[in-house]
Amino acid sequence: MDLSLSQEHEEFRKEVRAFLDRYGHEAPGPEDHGLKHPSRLAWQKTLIENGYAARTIPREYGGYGGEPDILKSRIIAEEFARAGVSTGLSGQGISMLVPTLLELGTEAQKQAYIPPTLSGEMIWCQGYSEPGAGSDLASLKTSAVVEEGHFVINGSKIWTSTAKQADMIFCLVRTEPDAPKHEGISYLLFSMDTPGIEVRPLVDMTETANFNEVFFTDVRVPVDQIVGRRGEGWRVANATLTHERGMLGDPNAAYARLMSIVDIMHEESAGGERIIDNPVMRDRLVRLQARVTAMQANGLRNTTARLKGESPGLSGLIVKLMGCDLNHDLAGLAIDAMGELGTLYGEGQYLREAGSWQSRYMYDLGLIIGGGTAQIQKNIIAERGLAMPREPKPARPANS
Amino acid sequence: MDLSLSQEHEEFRKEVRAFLDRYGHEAPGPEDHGLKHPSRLAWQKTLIENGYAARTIPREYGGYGGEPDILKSRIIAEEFARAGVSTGLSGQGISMLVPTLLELGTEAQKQAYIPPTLSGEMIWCQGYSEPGAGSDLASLKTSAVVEEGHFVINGSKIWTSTAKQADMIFCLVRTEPDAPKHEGISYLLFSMDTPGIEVRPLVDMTETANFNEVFFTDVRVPVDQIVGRRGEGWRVANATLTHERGMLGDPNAAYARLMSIVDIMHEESAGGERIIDNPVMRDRLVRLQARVTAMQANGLRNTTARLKGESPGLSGLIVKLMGCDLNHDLAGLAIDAMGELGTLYGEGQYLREAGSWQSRYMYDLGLIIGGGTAQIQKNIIAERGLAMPREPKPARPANS
Amino acid sequence: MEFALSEDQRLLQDSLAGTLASLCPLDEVRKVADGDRQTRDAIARGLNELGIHQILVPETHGGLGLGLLEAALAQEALGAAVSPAPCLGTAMAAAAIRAGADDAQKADWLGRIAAGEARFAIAAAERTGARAGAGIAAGPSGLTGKSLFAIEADTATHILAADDEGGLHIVEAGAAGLGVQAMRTIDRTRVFSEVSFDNTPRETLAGGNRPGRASAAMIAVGRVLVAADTLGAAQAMLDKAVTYAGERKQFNRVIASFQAVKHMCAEMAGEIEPARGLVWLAAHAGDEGQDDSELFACLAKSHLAEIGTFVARTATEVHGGMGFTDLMGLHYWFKRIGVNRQLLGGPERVREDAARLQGWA
Amino acid sequence: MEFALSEDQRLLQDSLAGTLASLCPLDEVRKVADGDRQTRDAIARGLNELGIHQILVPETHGGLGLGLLEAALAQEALGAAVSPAPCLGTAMAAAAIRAGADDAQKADWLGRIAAGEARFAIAAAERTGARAGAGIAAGPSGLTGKSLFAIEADTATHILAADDEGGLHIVEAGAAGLGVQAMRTIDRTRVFSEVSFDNTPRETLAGGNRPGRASAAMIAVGRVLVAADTLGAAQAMLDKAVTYAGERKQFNRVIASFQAVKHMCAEMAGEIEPARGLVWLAAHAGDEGQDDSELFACLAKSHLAEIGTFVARTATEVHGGMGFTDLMGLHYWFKRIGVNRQLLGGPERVREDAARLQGWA
Repeated sequence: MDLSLSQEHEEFRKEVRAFLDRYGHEAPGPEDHGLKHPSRLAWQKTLIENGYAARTIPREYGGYGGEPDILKSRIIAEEFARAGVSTGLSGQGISMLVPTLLELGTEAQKQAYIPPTLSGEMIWCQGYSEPGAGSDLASLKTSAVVEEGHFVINGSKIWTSTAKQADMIFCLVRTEPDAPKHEGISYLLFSMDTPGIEVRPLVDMTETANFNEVFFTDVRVPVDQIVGRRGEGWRVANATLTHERGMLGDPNAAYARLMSIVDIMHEESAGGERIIDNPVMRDRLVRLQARVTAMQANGLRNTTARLKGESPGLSGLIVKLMGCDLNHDLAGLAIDAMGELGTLYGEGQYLREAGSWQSRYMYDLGLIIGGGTAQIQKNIIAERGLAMPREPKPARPANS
Repeated sequence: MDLSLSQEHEEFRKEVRAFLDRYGHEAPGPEDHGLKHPSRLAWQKTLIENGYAARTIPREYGGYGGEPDILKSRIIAEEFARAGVSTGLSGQGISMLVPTLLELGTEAQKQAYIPPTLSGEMIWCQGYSEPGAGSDLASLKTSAVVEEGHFVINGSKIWTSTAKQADMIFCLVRTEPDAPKHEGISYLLFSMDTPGIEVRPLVDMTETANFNEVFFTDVRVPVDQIVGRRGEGWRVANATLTHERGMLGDPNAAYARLMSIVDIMHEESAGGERIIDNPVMRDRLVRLQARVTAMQANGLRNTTARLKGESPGLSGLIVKLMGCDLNHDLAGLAIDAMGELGTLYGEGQYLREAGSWQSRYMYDLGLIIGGGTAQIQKNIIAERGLAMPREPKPARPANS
Repeated sequence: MEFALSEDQRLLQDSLAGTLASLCPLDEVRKVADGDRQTRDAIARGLNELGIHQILVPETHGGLGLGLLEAALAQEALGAAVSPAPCLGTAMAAAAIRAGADDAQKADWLGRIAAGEARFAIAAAERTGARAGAGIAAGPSGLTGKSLFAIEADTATHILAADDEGGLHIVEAGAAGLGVQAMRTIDRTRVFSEVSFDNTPRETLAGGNRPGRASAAMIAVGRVLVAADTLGAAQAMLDKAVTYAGERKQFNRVIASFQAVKHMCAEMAGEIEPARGLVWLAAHAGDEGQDDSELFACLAKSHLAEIGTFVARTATEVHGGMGFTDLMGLHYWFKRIGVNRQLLGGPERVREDAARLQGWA
Repeated sequence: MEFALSEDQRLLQDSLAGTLASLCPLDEVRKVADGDRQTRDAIARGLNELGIHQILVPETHGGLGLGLLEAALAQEALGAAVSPAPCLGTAMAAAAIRAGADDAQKADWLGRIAAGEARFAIAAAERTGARAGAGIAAGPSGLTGKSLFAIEADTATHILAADDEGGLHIVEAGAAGLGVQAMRTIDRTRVFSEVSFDNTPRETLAGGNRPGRASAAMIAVGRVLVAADTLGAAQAMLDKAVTYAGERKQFNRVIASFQAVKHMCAEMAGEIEPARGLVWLAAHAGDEGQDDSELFACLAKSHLAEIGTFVARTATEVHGGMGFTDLMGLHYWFKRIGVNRQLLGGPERVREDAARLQGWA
């Protein structure tokens, strides 16, 4: 066991720091709104040129062309976070579509889509979830029928973030209605400007439209806009879904929250007593500190496993369930530490940290539900992690 | 809403107190071991004569012959508890068999069994649970085949308390093996001296044999030793099972525990600090106090409903689940308040209250499991209390 | 002995629930939350007509002469409907005036409440732990200072303010030196404000001789009412969860048939039922003037805060993504419970009060 | 960067698990629990042959020169097997001697541990909150007082005792004025004792110059080891629950196919996996001599106490009635976890220590 870094990695950390010292001021600030704000695109270009974004993606597709090195990625993330500098563009195009195309796209698709996606000129949204499907993602109903060399798409999607701003969508549709549900799905790419697409913002409990509904009416997409073969869409999508699930419940985010709460508890007081001096609140803080530290250690285990090319197993499977729950509880403590002030939201002189703790508290609940509810996560842990049997299929539809 | 008592009931309370003042010293003490100790039988006789035991059972069957009055029963329980005096014999014969016979027994059965049961001369044990059945009580397999005017019984029972001391058993057996599982059961009464019965004590985690296993090998019981008809045993048994479930999770027991814990926290100290002066432990105490008070209020609601002859509904259905959990948590706090001393068990000069908190902590877990596990209780609450659908039956036996 | 609601109390519940169902269905709540004051005023008028402000006013002063139990039942119904009309402040004020005013003041103010002439805000959050240096000093020439999270100060005709010694004062809306500034919380169904005073004229409640007693009594009443509000909101969330689970299908089954979903609902019911009894008990103790009524108020408030948080989260989970969106409006209940948790003291603070009342701290 | 067990560490785990499986299967544990000292001694000899007491002794003193991480892995295996042979005391003593002895004492005592001549008991429970007026005063003529819950004092050749100032002393078994009286706990796999001193001769550890540092370091090591013991016991209980659920049928299905049972097991796994990392991290921090190693020990100890309690209860529930009986012996693990919770400080106390170490209290 060795938590220290090699000479090479210590050197790399110095390089990153030097870069940040020199160029950090060029990073876009929170005032540079808009996904395609020039300062964002310029910064992304700088990052890719220096290997701090699109690091492992081949140069021919607009990446930096570096070797995969999980530790270097980790160092980049740590140092950028420490400096408070944006690590460049994220979004589902970069995090989900690009890896999918690299693995399963045609050469033409790679060349057409990866470079502009990495540079930030092409924004993507994801069309997976449907209103009726929920946790049963594969029961999706949006249909695509082939007519005159085109898929003709009808149906709707939900939980689509950045649909308003997106140029393109990667979308799951049912092309073989008679096949078993996992085998009748295809993975299509098409422009959000295609006629017949309507986007409706979906306001959530945080008062923000973090997501959208997208409706398709006779949307015509050329048949070559498919990734993989017809009916293979479920497999194509799952290559990156696994990746998405692992992203939720990040222990470093939990640690950052914990540290903020320590500050809050030193700064806030009730009835003249600092919250940190209240033994009951302090006990809650240390309880959560132990959970955060445990999840950090768990994260180190998972990183190590991935470094070795091994599957982390149970310690990987539990991350979303335990991490999202922990983040939610952390936000709950922050709110309680602020008391009535913790309920403020939106605006006002007493508002703490722009109401972000309430917004996290609610958004975390959305994460606990989304991307596989806590119930689904528990099924997965039991079945894949503990080799417990699946639930038997009902003899007849229940209570329908 | 009126928590006070009527004139009649206030008078009754005075009567009870006067009785206890005068006769309380005759009650058996903890040193009078043995279910049939003469002082126990004598005290039972005194109680019945004065209407403090077998209160509502007709005189012709050896009871007091009083009118049912839930408040008077409550007053008796409260005053006897306050005086620390035994309320007479309990046991499954009195609490379960007698009500069953009163409702469904033949006149001959009532006359033969109720008087000696009430007087304490006839001890009963219960033969319901089986090793293979668990929560699925009705799947019992102990068979009874009719031969020459007798049921011939083979099989075994588990969780049978007082089986060693019992004169008789009331027992569920499968008499119609081809009927649906709930319709093939019969309810038999027979002597524990019948040849072919073997009793093996079942030691549990408290280090005590609170229960036994009972094995039957060709046990012959005359066919008229049946309560109700053949195949009706499930219905017969359920009349009193419902009663048993309501007994668990008694809020007055929880209140008594809470008060003891308050004493413990004032008496015990760690590092020179009284436990009650530790704000974190005190916070846990008040948290539990709120839960205890809520369960007491819930108990008052249920008593009121029963006084009116109404079914308590949800507030009745949740008693076992929430009450047993609360009792377990209370014992957990008592142990934590005593710290290392709370782990002592069995003997020794530092042992607190004879180790009863550990024994409760474990026995409560047994209660959470027994008489319908917490999982079964939640199913019942959801299905009967919230009208949610039953789980669909599996299409095929799962993973068998 | 009867620990159940009387026929009259059940009628009150039914009539309130019925009225609220028509006065403020979700669509109307949304309008008010989005700033529609006319709708809010219409709901307020409807509740006024029902006599909701007269519950705690004795008959001799023109009120209904009912008790805290009835007030709690009313508040429970308001919580269940996430009613956006002001009510809590006037109820707390009536309790405060009964506890801390002299006879002339009682006749005056309780009469004005019953007649609909006075509607109160409460500025007393500092009595349960002052935040951000707030506090009110009562000087010879008036009140000076500020109070945060004043309840319903935007629509009130009067503010009942507690000073730093626990004295209670009535201040007229529009009085000299009075400032009222909205404080926006997650809960858009209710309005909270910062209230500031600068030598502001006031009428001091002159009954009782132990300073702080009347404000303590008022806070105890407020805690029971806030607990009742959470009870109503939590029950509504459970009901919605059970209904939704019975309709929503996943994997070819209604989700209500999944053991995990059933157990979540059973656990919510298991928490809510005893909590209902606790709220009744606390309200009843207040009505009987029991010595331990403040203690019961603390137990009810802190317990409902905890189980409310549990139910708010769990019921949202049962709703899946729909619970997270604005579409079903479930979040209004979620947020109401969230604000109630902190109001008049968060659970840790309230439990510490409970310990103090029993001589444990 | 590598946060995983090395090949050697995994071999150590495997060899310990294998040896324990043959040395102390449940039947043997039962015998010892029922008072069979020969069986206990046989298990102790077997562990001794494996070199379990040499883990924390440097190679220069004849030991294996391994670290706290290896000691924690060993203790985890002991917990998983509910091993009834003494080990914890000598491990804590080795850590204390390394932290608080002078060079001559180190050579002497660590050498004797490695050679199998010295086996230690620990009398230091009062350093984490004295109960029942216990405490040890170090006077010029020896130690006087008593210590409760001394670890493994029945079989030890020596007792390492912490006085009320945090000084550490070695007392020989059989020394003048020394009394050892068994304290029976629920956990019959381990022996705890009351140890009393009356001007009892001792050798005081003479290294280090800050009183209390060595005893604090020893307690931190003890806390990591107790956390590891609970980790092993909890993992064993989960494994047993999963196995049992896969075999036991109810309602014509193995109970492992019920969602409620699966979710209980998933929740246990969800708690245990990160806790395993936490124990590693705390042990590693100790090995690296990190400034925050005591803090990590506190976090590991208190967290494992909480999740251990949860797993002990939940795994028992999965076993239904069988979990409650003695038949499967599940209660040995349950009780071991229960005693570990209180040992070297209950969770509230340990969290307060953690707060103090960070300047929060």
